[in-house]
Amino acid sequence: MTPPDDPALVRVLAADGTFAPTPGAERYLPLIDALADSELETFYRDMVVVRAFDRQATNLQRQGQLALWPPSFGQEAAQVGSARAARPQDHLFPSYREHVVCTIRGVDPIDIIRLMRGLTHGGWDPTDPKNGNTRIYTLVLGSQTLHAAGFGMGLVFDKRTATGDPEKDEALIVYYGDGSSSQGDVHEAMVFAASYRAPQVFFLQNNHWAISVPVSTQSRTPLFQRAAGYGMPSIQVDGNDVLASYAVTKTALDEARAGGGPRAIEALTYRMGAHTTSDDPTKYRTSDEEESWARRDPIARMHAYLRARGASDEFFAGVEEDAAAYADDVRIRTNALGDLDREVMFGHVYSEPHPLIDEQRRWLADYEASFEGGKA
Amino acid sequence: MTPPDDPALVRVLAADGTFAPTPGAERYLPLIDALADSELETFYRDMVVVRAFDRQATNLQRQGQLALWPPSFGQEAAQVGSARAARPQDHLFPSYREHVVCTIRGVDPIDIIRLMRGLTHGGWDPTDPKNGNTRIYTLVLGSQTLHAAGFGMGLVFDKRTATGDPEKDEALIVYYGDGSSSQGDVHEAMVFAASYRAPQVFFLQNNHWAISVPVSTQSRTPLFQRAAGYGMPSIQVDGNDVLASYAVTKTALDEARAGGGPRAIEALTYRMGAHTTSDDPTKYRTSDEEESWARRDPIARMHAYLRARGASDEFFAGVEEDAAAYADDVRIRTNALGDLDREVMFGHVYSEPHPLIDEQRRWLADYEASFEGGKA
Amino acid sequence: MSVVDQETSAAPASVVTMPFAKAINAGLRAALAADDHVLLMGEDIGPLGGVFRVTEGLQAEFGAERVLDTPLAESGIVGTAIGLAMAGFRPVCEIQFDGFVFPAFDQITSQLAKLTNRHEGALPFPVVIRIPYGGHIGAVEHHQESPEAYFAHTPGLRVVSPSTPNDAYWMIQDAITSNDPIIFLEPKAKYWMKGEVDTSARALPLHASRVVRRGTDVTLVGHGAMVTTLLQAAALAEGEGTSCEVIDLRSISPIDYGPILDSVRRTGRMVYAQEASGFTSVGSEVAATVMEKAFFALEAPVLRVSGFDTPFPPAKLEGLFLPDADRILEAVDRALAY
Amino acid sequence: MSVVDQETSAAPASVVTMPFAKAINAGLRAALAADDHVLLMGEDIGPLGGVFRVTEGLQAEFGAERVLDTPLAESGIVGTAIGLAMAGFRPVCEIQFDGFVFPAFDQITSQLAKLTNRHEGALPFPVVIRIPYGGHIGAVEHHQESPEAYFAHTPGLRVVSPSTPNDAYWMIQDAITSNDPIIFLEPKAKYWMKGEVDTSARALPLHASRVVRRGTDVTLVGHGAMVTTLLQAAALAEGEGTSCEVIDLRSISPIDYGPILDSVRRTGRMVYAQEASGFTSVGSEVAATVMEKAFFALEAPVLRVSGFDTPFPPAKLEGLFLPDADRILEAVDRALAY
Ligand SMILES: Cc1ncc(C[n+]2csc(CCOP(=O)(O)OP(=O)(O)O)c2C)c(N)n1
Ligand SMILES: Cc1ncc(C[n+]2csc(CCOP(=O)(O)OP(=O)(O)O)c2C)c(N)n1
Ligand SMILES: [Mg+2]
Ligand SMILES: [Mg+2]
Repeated sequence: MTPPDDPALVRVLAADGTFAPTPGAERYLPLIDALADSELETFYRDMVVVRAFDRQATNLQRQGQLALWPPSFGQEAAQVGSARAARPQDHLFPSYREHVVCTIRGVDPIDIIRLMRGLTHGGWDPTDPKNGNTRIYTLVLGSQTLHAAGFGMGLVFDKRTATGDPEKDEALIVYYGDGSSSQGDVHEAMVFAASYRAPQVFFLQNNHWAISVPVSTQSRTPLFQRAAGYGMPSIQVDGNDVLASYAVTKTALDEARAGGGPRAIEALTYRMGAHTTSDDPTKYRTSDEEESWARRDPIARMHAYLRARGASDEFFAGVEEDAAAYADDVRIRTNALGDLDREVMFGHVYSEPHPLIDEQRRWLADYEASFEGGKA
Repeated sequence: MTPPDDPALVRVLAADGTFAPTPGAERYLPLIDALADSELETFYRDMVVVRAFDRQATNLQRQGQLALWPPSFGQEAAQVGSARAARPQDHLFPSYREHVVCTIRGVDPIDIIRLMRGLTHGGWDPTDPKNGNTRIYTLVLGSQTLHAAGFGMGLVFDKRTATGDPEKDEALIVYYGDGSSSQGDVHEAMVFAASYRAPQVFFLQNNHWAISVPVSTQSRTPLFQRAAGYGMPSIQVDGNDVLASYAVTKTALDEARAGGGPRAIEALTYRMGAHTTSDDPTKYRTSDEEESWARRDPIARMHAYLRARGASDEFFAGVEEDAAAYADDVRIRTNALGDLDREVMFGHVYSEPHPLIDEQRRWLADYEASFEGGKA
Repeated sequence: MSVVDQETSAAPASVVTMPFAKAINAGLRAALAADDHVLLMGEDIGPLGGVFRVTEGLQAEFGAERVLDTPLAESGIVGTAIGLAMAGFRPVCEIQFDGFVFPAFDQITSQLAKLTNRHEGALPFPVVIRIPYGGHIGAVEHHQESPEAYFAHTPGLRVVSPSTPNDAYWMIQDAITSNDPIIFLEPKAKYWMKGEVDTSARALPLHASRVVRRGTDVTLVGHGAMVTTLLQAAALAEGEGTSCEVIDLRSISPIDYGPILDSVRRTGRMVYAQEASGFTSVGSEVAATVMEKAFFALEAPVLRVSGFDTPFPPAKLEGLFLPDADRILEAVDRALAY
Repeated sequence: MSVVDQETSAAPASVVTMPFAKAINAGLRAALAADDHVLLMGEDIGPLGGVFRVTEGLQAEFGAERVLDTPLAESGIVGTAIGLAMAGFRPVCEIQFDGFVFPAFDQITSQLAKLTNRHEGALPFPVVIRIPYGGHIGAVEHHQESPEAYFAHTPGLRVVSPSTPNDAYWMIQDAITSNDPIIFLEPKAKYWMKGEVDTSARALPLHASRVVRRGTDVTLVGHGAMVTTLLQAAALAEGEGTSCEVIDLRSISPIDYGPILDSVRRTGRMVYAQEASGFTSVGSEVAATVMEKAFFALEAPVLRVSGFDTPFPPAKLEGLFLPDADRILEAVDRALAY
């Protein structure tokens, strides 16, 4: 079902956590060597904390607190590696499963919860510095790749990139899935990004499934190979290896910000959970397959690696505590979420006044006032 | 402006008509050797005749007989080579400049004229055997590539292809341009064709311009390279060399019909005339460029080749006569074209009766009847 | 063409009770069995049986070349369905949710809707596009919309929407055997609603509207899930002494105006209710036409009750956005006050 | 808000006579000069100046990073315009012809129209989409359509259409300075029509409708190129002793109903004319709303004169498809006969 890994696949950590770089990984080793222990620990903590959040959110959905939850379970390394590779001035365009990416950049997890609870269609203000230039989710698959390309064109036109100063030059990364890769918009985004040399990294998380449809239906050939047709360098990385994900993304972003034009990365990973809480994966995939991927769990891998490097029991215990506290906090704040102001419906349809909206807002107020004692 | 030719470019005849196969052409030489003199002459006659038709149509537009004419001038070799490569059972999906393709397959040129005169949106019945399985024109760029992919899927499902009998197995070819290649639909067509192994040849005529926009805006990289990303073999051919165009297309169609899945061809050619009769190319391209392509004229090239092989003056004179007669016939029949029945408007909106259409048809008849002596 | 309350007449042996989604499933199965060139295509309709399980079991029964899990691309689904129709197939496409039909809009509007016309009738384009639509399921953005106006405005398309399991069963089969492209809107709020399906014979032609409740004071008209709400409103109105006639449009394009005009000529008052935003909507069309054709019969203008002219709001506000029986009654009262 | 016949008052020094297309060109030039984050993007708008020469000279003046010849992909044009808006630009997209807007329909409907709402107002989406639309130019398929109903039905969009050079000059500038997404429909039949442009001050706000001719018997309303036809009909009617008031909608969404209702309350009769197919159209909306809001003032139903509910026919039949003054007069007569 799955197209074979490319021989040039970049992997640094084997599934059991041993340091075993593939030939394709050689050029990235200096970047990995340069990582301080504290950074490695941050990568690990990120993954564990967000997995706890993700599990909590799944539970909250089961308890009826959320309409839906799309778990990021299993994709932590691809997301942590890539998001940690982005510089502060970089821009991130998620699809809808990038909970790890968003929270790392500063988005409050409760804002994602609010989206999935049916309290908002957005959740956060991407222009508020505290959100780390993270755009809101896009549910129409592939659309965001064009928004990212346009944003990248804007960076070029405004000379906010490719000035030669990596501390200031801006770049961006857009996330999408193996299923989404079939959408025409993704193609057009590559055409525009290549044509205008947008400083853009196309980051495809190939988690092998688009709901119930295997990636082999989308492509008989490794997806990262598409990029070459646009003159875009591209690479396939083991997306369950946080170090490899970090290194390839950092390299691609820095090449893009230096004026090298767009880049593409295909991160091979696996959606270890259901598509969303409404989904039943037993209908379409085998437990053999699930188990084989469980053996490649990104967290276990990094755990083994850190352990071998000498990380202490206290460190691991501390991370577990942090994660539990984080998830608890989300649960408590979810339960405290209030109702929704109807102005969310009328208030922002337009940026400027609109007579029809005003008329309907007034009508609704009068109508409700007409029920003495309020509407049932 | 133009991306460089690929080193693997397939060319058999040099611009001056000498037989000078490129290395990429080697594997195709047996197919070319197998061509009888009469076939070579047919290729030449096709090109000359349709160029005369095309020039006639341009004149008819200038005389106010047509709303518009999109000339095929300069692209004769790509179209003759590819259309002559198709077997009788094959299906051809043109875009809107494939006058050569259509007429070779049996479409009456007056039907194309009727379209450009504003008498029809279609012109011919693709299911009528006399039209050689040629679909009607599609003006929304790229859309037809998906129709072709779906048709190809149908051939697979109905086992009308890949049975092992090249005399019966059906394949199809879809035409589109360098500008059109940027449309999302073309990408989705490649995804579907590859996924279902449709027996489909994607034939891109890169005539270097999309109206006023050079191909370099669509891609910084040779367009035929896109196909590899879908696992589709592809090739770049000199589209002004009718022999090379014939051989690569025949090979691709036969591979596709044998069950090899879709194929892509990029034919490098040049739109020697205006985009349409409404266009003014002097606004956006240099006469230097035009002259350099005039030196690569597909007809002159084949003329020189046939001449060197010993074709007689009588032969060439005969072709000129045929061409003049063909064009004359088109002019005479164009001038004789009558008016349009209003049932063209009401009669085929639906295949089955529809009350609103019936009501409006009745209303219009009554309304017109109300003008005594007819409406001014 | 109108028949009152088909579903409540005494049930013969051929009558089975089943939920709406199962009725479509049964209709699809019958269509697949009747013609081996009928095929289903869409996202997740194979082993998963669709996100609403409407196609459950069909791939297992008819094979992966009759029930296709396609690549994830809506323009591709409709565009290749067109090509399949050219090759002699009768494709039935599923769009996973209302809000995801727009990537296919060009293929639907400029190709599918126009191809019969462009070919001057030389070949038919029997493509059905099934779209679960409408609200009431508390879902995230793009999953609760009512896009019928876009299709109704497009010449060359037919647009229908069943509101009962029996209609669902028959209308999907009639849509598939029709030679014209049909947008088949399934009110997803009704998927779990049970009702009697008479598998022996269809009650009405595909494009007929139906009087589902008789009344004398005000005519209530709507389509899809809104029919249930109209019936609730009519029941409440009865308690207040107002007799409402309720008509299910069933076919949104063309509209069978006969039963509606008959009714309005008797009642003199009419309310159209719809989930879609009201501006330039199907409700606008029906109101304008009924006022034109029954001008002297009307005691009050035709009133419209619609979703507001805002995007469909976050789920927690859907109850505020979607017209309910009370909002319909408010319009009934206004109509009566004229 | 209504002002009669702005264009015929005595001309001050700031008044220049120019064709409609040139007026848009001048308006675009002014907008590009006023704000260096305004940019134009589209197919063939650079060296060629657009297929209608509306952007002629602008790339030479402002450079290829302000006036972009994009790759040939409409979803890409609108989708990247959205991203550019996120980066602080005010993109003005050109869609080459009406019939080629549909590949961008998803980005327009599910993204552009909804993004302000999705962001809860945190950032504006000041994107203008210019579309030459309508018939009368004898062109091939997809080049003569009137897609306004699709956009009017979509909450979050504004839709306007100038009908004179003066409006063209001002409305394009007002559209570009607006913080909301605007579909800017240019009646291509009018591109060559000359008129006076007063560059000193705008006559009306962007979303105002305008009475262009005073009359007492019947109110004629329409938008875009149809305004000229309505004026022709009014002139002919005058010869037959009928006095028609003519109103140019100018803004299709929102609609400024004030002048229309004022007029109808005086005349008691109204005809809406449009090139678009009539079913579920802007004409349906206006008719339904006017009948609702001016019910007791009406002596006759609001009548609609529209393109037929067929695809736009081959050019040789466009005269039959498109409403002309005679068809409008026929409706005027019908209205008067009530
Ligand atoms: C245009 C569009 N079509 C269909 C859907 C419904 N849908 C939501 S997620 C999904 C599968 C996405 O697969 P992939 O891109 O691989 O992302 P993953 O879910 O694996 O993260 C589908 C079909 C959608 N959101 N948008
Ligand atoms: C979707 C769409 N957008 C725009 C147009 C207008 N248009 C017609 S031809 C053309 C250029 C096509 O270029 P290319 O694909 O290279 O074909 P060529 O004209 O060179 O044969 C354009 C922009 C169209 N027909 N369809
Ligand atoms: Mg996936
Ligand atoms: Mg070209």
